[in-house]
Amino acid sequence: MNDFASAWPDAASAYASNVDLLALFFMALVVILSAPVFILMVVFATKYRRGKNADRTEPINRNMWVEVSWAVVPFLLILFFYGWATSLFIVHASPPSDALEIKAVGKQWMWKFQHAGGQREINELHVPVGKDVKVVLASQDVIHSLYIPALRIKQDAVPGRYTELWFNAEKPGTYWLACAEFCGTDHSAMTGKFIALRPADYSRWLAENGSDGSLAAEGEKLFVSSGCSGCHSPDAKVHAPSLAGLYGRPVPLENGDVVTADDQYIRDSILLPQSQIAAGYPHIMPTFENILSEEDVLKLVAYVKSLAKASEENLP
Amino acid sequence: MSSVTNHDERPNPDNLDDPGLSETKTERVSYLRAGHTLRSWLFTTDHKRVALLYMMSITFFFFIGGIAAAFVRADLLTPSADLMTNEGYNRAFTLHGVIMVWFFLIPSIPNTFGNFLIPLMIGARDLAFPRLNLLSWYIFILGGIFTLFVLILGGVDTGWTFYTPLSSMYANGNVVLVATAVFIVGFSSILTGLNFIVTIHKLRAPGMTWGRLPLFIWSHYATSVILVLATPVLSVTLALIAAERLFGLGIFNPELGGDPLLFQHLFWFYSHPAVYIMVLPALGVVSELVAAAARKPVFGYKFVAGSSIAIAVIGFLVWGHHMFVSGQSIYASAVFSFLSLVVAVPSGIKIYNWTATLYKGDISLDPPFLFAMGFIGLFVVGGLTGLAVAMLAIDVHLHDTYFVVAHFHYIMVGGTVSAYFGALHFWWPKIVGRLYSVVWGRLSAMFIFIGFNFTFFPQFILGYEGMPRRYHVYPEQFQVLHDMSSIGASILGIAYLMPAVYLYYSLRYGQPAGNNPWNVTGLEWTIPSPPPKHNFDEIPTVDGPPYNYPVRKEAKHA
Amino acid sequence: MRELPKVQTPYVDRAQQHEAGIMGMHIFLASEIMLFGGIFMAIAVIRQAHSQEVVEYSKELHYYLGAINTMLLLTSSFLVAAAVHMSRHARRKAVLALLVSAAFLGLLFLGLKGFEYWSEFQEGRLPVAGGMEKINSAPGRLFLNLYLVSTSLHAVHLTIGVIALLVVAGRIYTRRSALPQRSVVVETTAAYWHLVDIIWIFLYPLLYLAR
Amino acid sequence: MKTGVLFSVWVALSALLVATVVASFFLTGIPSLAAGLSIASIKAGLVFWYFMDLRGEKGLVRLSAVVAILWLFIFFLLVAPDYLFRTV
Repeated sequence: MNDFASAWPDAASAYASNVDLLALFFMALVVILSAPVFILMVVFATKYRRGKNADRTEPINRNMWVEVSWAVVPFLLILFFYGWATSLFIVHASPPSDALEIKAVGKQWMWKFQHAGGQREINELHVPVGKDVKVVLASQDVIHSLYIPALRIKQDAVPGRYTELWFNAEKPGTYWLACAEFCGTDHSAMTGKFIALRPADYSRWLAENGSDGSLAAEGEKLFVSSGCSGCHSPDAKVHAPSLAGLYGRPVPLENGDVVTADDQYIRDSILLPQSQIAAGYPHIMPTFENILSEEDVLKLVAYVKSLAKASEENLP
Repeated sequence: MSSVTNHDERPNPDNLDDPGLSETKTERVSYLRAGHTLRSWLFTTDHKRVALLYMMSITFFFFIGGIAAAFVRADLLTPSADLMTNEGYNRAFTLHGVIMVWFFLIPSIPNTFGNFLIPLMIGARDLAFPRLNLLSWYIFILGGIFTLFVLILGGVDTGWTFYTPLSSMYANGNVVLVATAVFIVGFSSILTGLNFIVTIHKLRAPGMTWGRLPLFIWSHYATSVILVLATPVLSVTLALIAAERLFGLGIFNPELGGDPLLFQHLFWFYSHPAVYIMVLPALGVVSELVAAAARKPVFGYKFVAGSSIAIAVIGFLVWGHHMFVSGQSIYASAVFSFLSLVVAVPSGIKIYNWTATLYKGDISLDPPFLFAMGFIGLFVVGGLTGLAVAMLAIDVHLHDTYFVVAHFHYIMVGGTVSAYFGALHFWWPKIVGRLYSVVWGRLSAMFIFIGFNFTFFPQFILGYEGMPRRYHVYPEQFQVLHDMSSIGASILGIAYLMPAVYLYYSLRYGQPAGNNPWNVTGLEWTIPSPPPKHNFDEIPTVDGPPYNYPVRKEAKHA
Repeated sequence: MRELPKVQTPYVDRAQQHEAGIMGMHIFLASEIMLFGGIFMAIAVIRQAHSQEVVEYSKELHYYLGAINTMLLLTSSFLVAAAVHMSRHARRKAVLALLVSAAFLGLLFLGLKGFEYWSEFQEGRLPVAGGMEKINSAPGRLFLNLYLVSTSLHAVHLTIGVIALLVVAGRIYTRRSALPQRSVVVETTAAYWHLVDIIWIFLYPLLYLAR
Repeated sequence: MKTGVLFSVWVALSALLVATVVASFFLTGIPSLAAGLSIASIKAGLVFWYFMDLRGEKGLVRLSAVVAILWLFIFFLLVAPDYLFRTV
């Protein structure tokens, strides 16, 4: 499907084409700024070559205005490109709130993707075209970087936190995806396929790869099997915060700060429980650092998130 | 003007009375003959001899780093892994990076030519602290021995950037030893920088005011400031990594609540300015070469001098542009992107001012100027592609691809190494007192330029097409460009060896250089070549601006 | 008095040599500030990310021992500053007494610091093998790790400072460094000592008094 | 410089030490940090200015003492936007 021989790489999204346009115009600026240097250097070296007869009278050694102008004018030109590039970057950094969410975990040396319906895949990422897709990245070990050249985007997956990446692929096709941040021995084997499917094909793919349950459902199973429900269920004897309706709400902490219960907060509460203790609760939660993998934690986060939606629906 | 060596006139080795062959009078009293024992070299405090010690050591490390590069390029000839294992490849490029950065590029121009020339150019008998200078060479060698030791033990596989938690927890190479090596060599840098700053402040000859300093001195001053202020941050960061590996310190370990990105902040706070440690001395050299080639004062002396200081200062404000896709706050990224554009301004000033210097010059096409022209060309390409990766949206695509690899090689290898060779060809007659073959010099300048572009230009395209760096195995569509690059690298490798041959030859058979073979200005050219041990019999008094070439008022008619 | 030593090679006169020495020392101190700057950055980041635990574990440190140690260093700095003053006036015996007592205070500091480490080890709050039963949160351990690293790096610097003071005192005692001509050695060593003091001045509130 | 001046600086430093310890009993959070750091800065300033005798030194030496502090300030200033505004 891809024409690998072409010099210009595939652009699979409108964003990618915008980046290409910016890059092309910037290349023009590079030529404009550097051509005078190259041309004049050759011209002068020829014209004023030692031993050659040329008019060398009254050479100038300084001219304040000329110097200031060739400092300022290129800078202003570049500033225009700064504005352009930064506005594109802000688009890249702000995922739409209603985007389809896919979880990705990087580990030495593979990419694992989990779809909301519980479908899992390794080193392949199937997405529907024409839809905003957000990938939440986590890392099990070292820093990785999810790079999809055809979309002109990449984002590091940093251990200890979640990062995000979003896109809207337009051209169906199979593209290359890779890890761009050096991550150890088989770094260059940490590649895979990015497969953009027409919505109908995507639905078929989801159905064919259907799993036992959604991500949230798997999270619920873990919630019971890992012992979370022992304290956090409504009928537990231990005094632990209830998780119903927690997601997205402000949480007052013991030290007076207030944080929003987002993915990162829930993750930290599971793995670094002593760090941000909710006000009024004892310091009794153990860490699950070496018990749960990043994928498990993502499932639990999905479950806690689903509880919020459930409680909203139960409201009168 | 005896700058052109005519091969017919070269000294006859069979004729012992030939003045070109036997030891000349100046050579007999020069620093080179002030003691012939090994001891007289290893315990010397003469800045010129220390410079030669450095020159020999960094040439050795350049060679080792080059071999590692050869392994890398040979392996990339095919998309699959055939020469080395994945692990072996990672060790090869890590070694290439570590050795080239800390044992060649950073000490290259400052520790050899800076050491040799700063006292000569400002009219001093030595650096401010001669014993400290020798000590810093020993520290450098100690660090080098550690690195070679690591090489024997099997190397390290973290990349020269030592990103955590890969380096601190997961890598299985000798990270602690390499960190120690770089830690040690850092002290050598700090001491050298300190020595230069004090020397430039306190030991200028009478009349050598700040406005009369050669631009080489200005850029070395700026470099020294970076060496002193940035290197300690790297030292402490490496110490923290070692502590992390040995005792589980945890600052960069998310499992203890640490932050892997903190390492990147600390590392790049040193390592971005370090790029300017590599390139500022080169800019100083090129200013000298351009002025000497054009026989004219550098256009806009004050702007060029000031831009060195500006680059050094602003260079400290841009490190975050290495972290645009790392998960750094987007506001921080926007600020760093902007500051990175600002640093382009002083660099641009230098380029345009050099070009203007050539206007109505009396331009020599001897090897030093060819190297300088090569430098300017490669530096312009490297600098402007640097702006491209400072643009946030473009960088998101190009970060950690071959585009970046090509960009920084244009600056650090194309630029700095060209300038290093330019300096070598310009001051060689001063250092050893003999002239080399100008024809071969021109040839090697051209071969280096061609070989370099052949090697690295394809990598820009590779990068834009999405080839990530540090990849051992890669998709087949990239093979053509990789092969071009590897072929270019072999041309480059041979071109780098050429000067070794004819410069060595000149040591024995070159014509005596005389005080000022290029017929240029500068205090170093007023004394014999090679200089006597104490540089100046009498400390000179300076009474004019630098590059004080006669201005021709009327057109010369043939 | 012995004959004055000659001016050394690159210098033309004694004043130039003196100024170069002082300036070299201050530039070296600038690099030391940057070295500790990396540590301070780490402290700041950990404090920002885990303020709750930093405060909790900081309260467990022996702030009064730290205060006594601060007092020792401030006093020694005063003695050293006085020694510089005396050396300019060639008050050789006073200089000797001041330097040696400052070095003694430095040793006291190190002794007290060692005692502090030991007692923390006993209490199970020193993040080394066998000494951390009481540390039961990961960021808390991280903070104590940082405490141990920064204070021990400071202790290494202080040890170098004590040695330097004693060496200078020895040179003055044997008259190898004549006063006031070579007062520069007292001045540069004193500058180093003051800087080590200043670093402690910042470490103390950041580590012991985080509330 | 008179030793008397040095002695009064020592007294001032000791008083500031007491102040910083006392302040830590009353203040928490950001005000506590601010108090600790400002008192430390004053103490460092006194040591620099009087003990290290930057008062009597030439501008150049003063500059070399100040420049590192300035550089650290730059470092902290530019790291701050990352840690304070990091989202996700």
